[in-house]
Amino acid sequence: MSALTSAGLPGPVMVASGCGGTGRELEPYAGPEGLVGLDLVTRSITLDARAGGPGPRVVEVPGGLVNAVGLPNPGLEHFLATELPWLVRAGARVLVSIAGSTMGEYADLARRLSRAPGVAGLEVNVGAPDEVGAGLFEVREPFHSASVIAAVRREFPSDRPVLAKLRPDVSRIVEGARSCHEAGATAVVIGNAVPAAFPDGRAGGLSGPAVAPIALRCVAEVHRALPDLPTVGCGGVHDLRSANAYLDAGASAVQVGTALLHDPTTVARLRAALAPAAGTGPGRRPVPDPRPEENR
Amino acid sequence: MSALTSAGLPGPVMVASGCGGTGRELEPYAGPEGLVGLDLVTRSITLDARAGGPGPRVVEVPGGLVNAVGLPNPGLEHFLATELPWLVRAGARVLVSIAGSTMGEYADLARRLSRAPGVAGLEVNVGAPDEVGAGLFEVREPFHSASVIAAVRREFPSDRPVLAKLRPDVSRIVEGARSCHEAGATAVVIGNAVPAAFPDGRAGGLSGPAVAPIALRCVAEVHRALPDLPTVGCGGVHDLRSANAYLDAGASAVQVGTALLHDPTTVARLRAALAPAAGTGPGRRPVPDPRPEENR
Amino acid sequence: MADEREPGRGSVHPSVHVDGEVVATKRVGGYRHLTLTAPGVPERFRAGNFVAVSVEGHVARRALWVHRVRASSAFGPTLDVVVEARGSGTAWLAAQPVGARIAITGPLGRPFALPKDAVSCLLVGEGYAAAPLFPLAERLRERGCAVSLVVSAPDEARLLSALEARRSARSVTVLTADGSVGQRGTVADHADDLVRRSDADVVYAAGPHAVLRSAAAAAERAGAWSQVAVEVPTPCGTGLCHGCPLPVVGEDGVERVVRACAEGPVVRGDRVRWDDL
Amino acid sequence: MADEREPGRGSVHPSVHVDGEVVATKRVGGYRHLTLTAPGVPERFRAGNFVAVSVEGHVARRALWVHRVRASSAFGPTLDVVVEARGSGTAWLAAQPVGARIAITGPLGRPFALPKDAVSCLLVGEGYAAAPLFPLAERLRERGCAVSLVVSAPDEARLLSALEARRSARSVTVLTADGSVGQRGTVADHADDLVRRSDADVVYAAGPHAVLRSAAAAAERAGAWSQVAVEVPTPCGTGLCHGCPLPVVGEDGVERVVRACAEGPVVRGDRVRWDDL
Ligand SMILES: Cc1cc2nc3c(=O)[nH]c(=O)nc-3n(C[C@H](O)[C@H](O)[C@H](O)COP(=O)(O)OP(=O)(O)OC[C@H]3O[C@@H](n4cnc5c(N)ncnc54)[C@H](O)[C@@H]3O)c2cc1C
Ligand SMILES: Cc1cc2nc3c(=O)[nH]c(=O)nc-3n(C[C@H](O)[C@H](O)[C@H](O)COP(=O)(O)OP(=O)(O)OC[C@H]3O[C@@H](n4cnc5c(N)ncnc54)[C@H](O)[C@@H]3O)c2cc1C
Ligand SMILES: Cc1cc2nc3c(=O)[nH]c(=O)nc-3n(C[C@H](O)[C@H](O)[C@H](O)COP(=O)(O)O)c2cc1C
Ligand SMILES: Cc1cc2nc3c(=O)[nH]c(=O)nc-3n(C[C@H](O)[C@H](O)[C@H](O)COP(=O)(O)O)c2cc1C
Ligand code: FES
Ligand code: FES
Repeated sequence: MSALTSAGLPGPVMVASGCGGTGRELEPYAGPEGLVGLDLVTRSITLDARAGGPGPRVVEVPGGLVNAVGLPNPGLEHFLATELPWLVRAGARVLVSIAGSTMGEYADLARRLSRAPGVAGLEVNVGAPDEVGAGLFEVREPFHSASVIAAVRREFPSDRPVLAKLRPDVSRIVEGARSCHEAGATAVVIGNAVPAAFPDGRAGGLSGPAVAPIALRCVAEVHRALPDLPTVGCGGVHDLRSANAYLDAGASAVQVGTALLHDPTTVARLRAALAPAAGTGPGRRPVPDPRPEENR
Repeated sequence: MSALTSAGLPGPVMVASGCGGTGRELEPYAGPEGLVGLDLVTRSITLDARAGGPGPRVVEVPGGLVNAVGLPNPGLEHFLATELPWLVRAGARVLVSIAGSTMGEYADLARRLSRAPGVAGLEVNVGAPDEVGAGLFEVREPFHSASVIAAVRREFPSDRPVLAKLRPDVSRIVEGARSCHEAGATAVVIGNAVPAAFPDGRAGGLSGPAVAPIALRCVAEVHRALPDLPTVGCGGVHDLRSANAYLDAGASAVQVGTALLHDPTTVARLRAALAPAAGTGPGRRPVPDPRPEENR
Repeated sequence: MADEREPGRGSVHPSVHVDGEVVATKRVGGYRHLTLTAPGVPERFRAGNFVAVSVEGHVARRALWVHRVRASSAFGPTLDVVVEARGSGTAWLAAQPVGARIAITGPLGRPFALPKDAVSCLLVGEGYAAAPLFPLAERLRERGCAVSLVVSAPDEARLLSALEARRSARSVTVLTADGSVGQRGTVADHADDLVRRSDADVVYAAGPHAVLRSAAAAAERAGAWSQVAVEVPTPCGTGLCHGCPLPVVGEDGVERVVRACAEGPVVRGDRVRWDDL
Repeated sequence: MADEREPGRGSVHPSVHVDGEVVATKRVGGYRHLTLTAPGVPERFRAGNFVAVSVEGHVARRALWVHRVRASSAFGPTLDVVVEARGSGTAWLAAQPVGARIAITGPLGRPFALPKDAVSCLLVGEGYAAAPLFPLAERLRERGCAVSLVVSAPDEARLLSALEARRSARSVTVLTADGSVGQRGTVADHADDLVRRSDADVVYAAGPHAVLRSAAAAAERAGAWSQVAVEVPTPCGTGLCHGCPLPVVGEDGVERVVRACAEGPVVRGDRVRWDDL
């Protein structure tokens, strides 16, 4: 059993925040069991509803996408009233991603979600690629993220996981992961869209296969420095090979984002391929890719 | 005339460090005039010869390459005796890229290159993606790069440009560019291979179209904050559209690296397309791409 | 926006993601018509649905209207799409030969809402986007509606052939901006006249935003309902990314931004905030 | 490493980067033979050169030995390559139909050095890598050399047909590891014997490292020169990236790392530091 599993998160394949719609849209492609048992991170939920940014929100670039979606979401109340119950009924293991413009908002979100039935855990979005533009709490130094995590952890039951989602910034990632861990994060999700620009210069975040080598470097460095901290690799996972690269580098699980936009069955395929039965040992072991080698 | 031009660098298309071989290998593909007038940045030269790292040194990933070449070069003496004179005879405008393991080495390289005939300028490599692994001077904070620039600037004639090459790290780039400028850099080259991992987890740097949105974001932010500082965009330039994205964001010039490995005629094509004659005003103006739209 | 239409596809008609195959390809004027197998898609199709297709080497999907479905053929059920090669993806698609395999997701999006009664319907389509009106016309005729079809285009090369539609439509009007065939002019020029002459209770429109807007406005002026099929860039097409904002006014009068691919692409014309699009 | 060969191609034979076209494609056993136009490449070719080709959607180039050039054909000068579909790039290449356009750079790399005198030469090639030995054999025969050719492979499917080479070679030996055709065994098994029987003054080898190494060692034991064509991954193929390290010992006895694509791929067998490869 991986460290993350014992912490209550089966993995090893999760839906990344913001790339699974409201969950409903993913269901037709989620495989024979639908969303049952699927680790689904919701899009980031804020206290108040957000309409999201103007179009074009998502533009194609070589190897990936640049996005500035602007965290469209119905706000916490509406989410609790409609989307969450649907997801719980559909059998998903729901990790709610939260984003706030102040530390107090993060704490507020955590407190109210701690009482909502069916919330398996929280993912704290503290590394959005354009937090300033999006009006989110600004994370300049690792201790900023750590204080958000501490605030969330205080409000959320200790038997349920709190994941800190960090930007794959190699010069700060080890310090960031360490301080979030010390602040009470059960695990760190390493990888978010990388701060980037649209071809016209507008600020956005780069995601997809293009960023995989960047997030992988961060996972490897964190795992080397903090081998006991469970990590989740996120960035460019689209096939078994790219998933295994993270698992081999020490990640306990991976999240799939952009790949779902290209092929909504990606998570179903990876779940099947990485199911515990496919492993040899007691935990989840990387399994060989049944498809021909690509992009070595 | 762009700021960079008046500083003595014609641009707007340059060969990025480490992607033009010794210059000789590029000549057959450099167009009708060969290397004449071409702004060529040499691979990074160190005081002593370096054999480079073990293979595989360069591996393909979606949208780019991950490399850990290890700065193979014949050392300053040999470079001055053989490669430099050849390049000068071939008519290139040679910018020598320098890398050192101490500040003293950078100063030493600058001093000795200041006396070598034909050195049009220096580019100071202070943001290599794996400086520690490669035994280079470690740049953790912007003032580290600035002190290297200051040391180089003291040794190199002020009528010839010194370019600071910085990593496209969005959270530090403005501060880094500002402090290098204050330390005497004529311009900043924004973009190097981005710290990344090979699929097997080994440390390397990601280059090619995959990193263009990342470097473009940095150029846009620096240009917004420091409109008078000439910037050179570097990362993923491979066609007129990608070159124009940088020029539109405020860059005075672009460098072409990885694209030369894929198509060695790239610089010749871009030079022809962006030649001053193609512009409308007195300076170099972005011109429309004659090829069908790609990867919008 | 869910009020004015049939029960959502949701669980009733879940979409599928399948490996399709090009079984026929034909150049018609400036367009390429592709016939594709896509197991499960034709079976679930309703007029106004689109499919999202993968383009080699590209992450974002390309949306294509379904022009026609055949319940059976030598290849089993098939669907037809009309491709105008403009950018990288449509150029690649238009060049695919018979036998090429293409990942297809569909059917996607909310289809055209159908009237309960046998009323008069005006269908207005421009360019390739007229494609979804042909199966709509058939369906409306089956319901006993009187169908007037208007096919418009900038020029003849971009005019979808209305020949086959003559079966389902009471009248067919052809408009080209340059007058190369049919009447000269744009939909905007003729919208009021067309609505009046067809005595339409419902106006269906598909095409560039200007076409939709003028059709919706003409419908409103004539007291008719309108249904417009709005194209905005749809990076995924499946509702997952929220990357296809469509500004609308809800039934409650509140301004909202919905996903064009999931809450659209077909919406009521009077609900679109055209100026914010 | 520049000593033992003809004047470098440098300015004499500058390479070109051109838009080539597939003019014929043929499956032969486990390989795909492609005939390509590549204006300027066949004209400059010397045996042992390779070309670098672009693969759609991939940044790194793929290196291919030139198997044959024709000075003229219905399509003008052409070159032949032999592709074994293994990874993403070779699979794509093998699937290219007639008419496909492929960016080609070449000829690249240092060719085989030719002896000044009419000496005895043993040519040993395994798998697709035997390809460059065929034009070499021709060239050697033109110079009056006695050519013994050995074509080896793991099995029959991966054996290059030696039929055409019978014109240029005094003797042709076929080896397969599984004994499916010709003699059973590997080059390593037979190297000394082959060198002795051919009475070789120069041994030329092309194939996996083990083949090259045993051929070079056998040559050395027999007091012959050897020239080996070493494949290491070549991301650009043009000498620009320093991504193809080949560890050698220089004439001065100093250990160096050279670029396989620029200072190689053909080098003297006794100069390669096999253990560091
Ligand atoms: C619901 C819907 C149905 C459509 N039906 C058809 C059809 O039947 N036939 C047809 O030829 N085209 C159709 N289109 C447009 C088609 O989807 C193409 O994606 C679009 O024209 C650009 O793709 P490209 O690859 O040619 O251009 P590129 O410039 O290479 O596109 C790059 C990116 O921009 C997006 N994009 C840019 N402009 C548009 C646009 N106007 N609409 C959608 N995406 C855009 C693409 O999806 C892609 O992500 C439809 C679009 C939508 C939204
Ligand atoms: C000088 C030379 C001549 C060659 N001639 C031929 C030939 O005539 N016919 C033929 O079928 N193959 C030949 N090869 C091998 C060929 O270049 C392929 O690149 C290699 O087999 C892997 O490419 P791929 O796309 O199939 O595999 P992938 O796994 O998709 O390759 C991914 C990357 O790894 C590199 N790579 C991986 N392994 C190798 C390798 N062993 N050699 C070179 N690059 C590698 C590729 O260039 C590419 O960058 C030659 C290689 C060299 C160096
Ligand atoms: C369209 C889109 C929307 C996203 N929305 C969110 C979000 O709401 N919250 C968040 O933490 N990350 C969000 N992300 C980031 C992804 O969760 C993921 O961390 C990132 O895209 C890298 O992984 P990938 O390459 O698999 O997409 C979004 C990414 C995309 C492409
Ligand atoms: C093979 C290779 C070798 C490189 N060597 C150097 C180098 O010696 N010095 C340096 O400053 N940058 C070096 N770089 C980085 C490039 O100069 C360039 O900054 C980076 O690759 C991003 O640009 P690109 O996407 O156009 O390649 C190298 C890059 C590659 C791919
Ligand atoms: S295109 Fe992704 S949600 Fe509509
Ligand atoms: S492959 Fe790039 S230098 Fe040899």
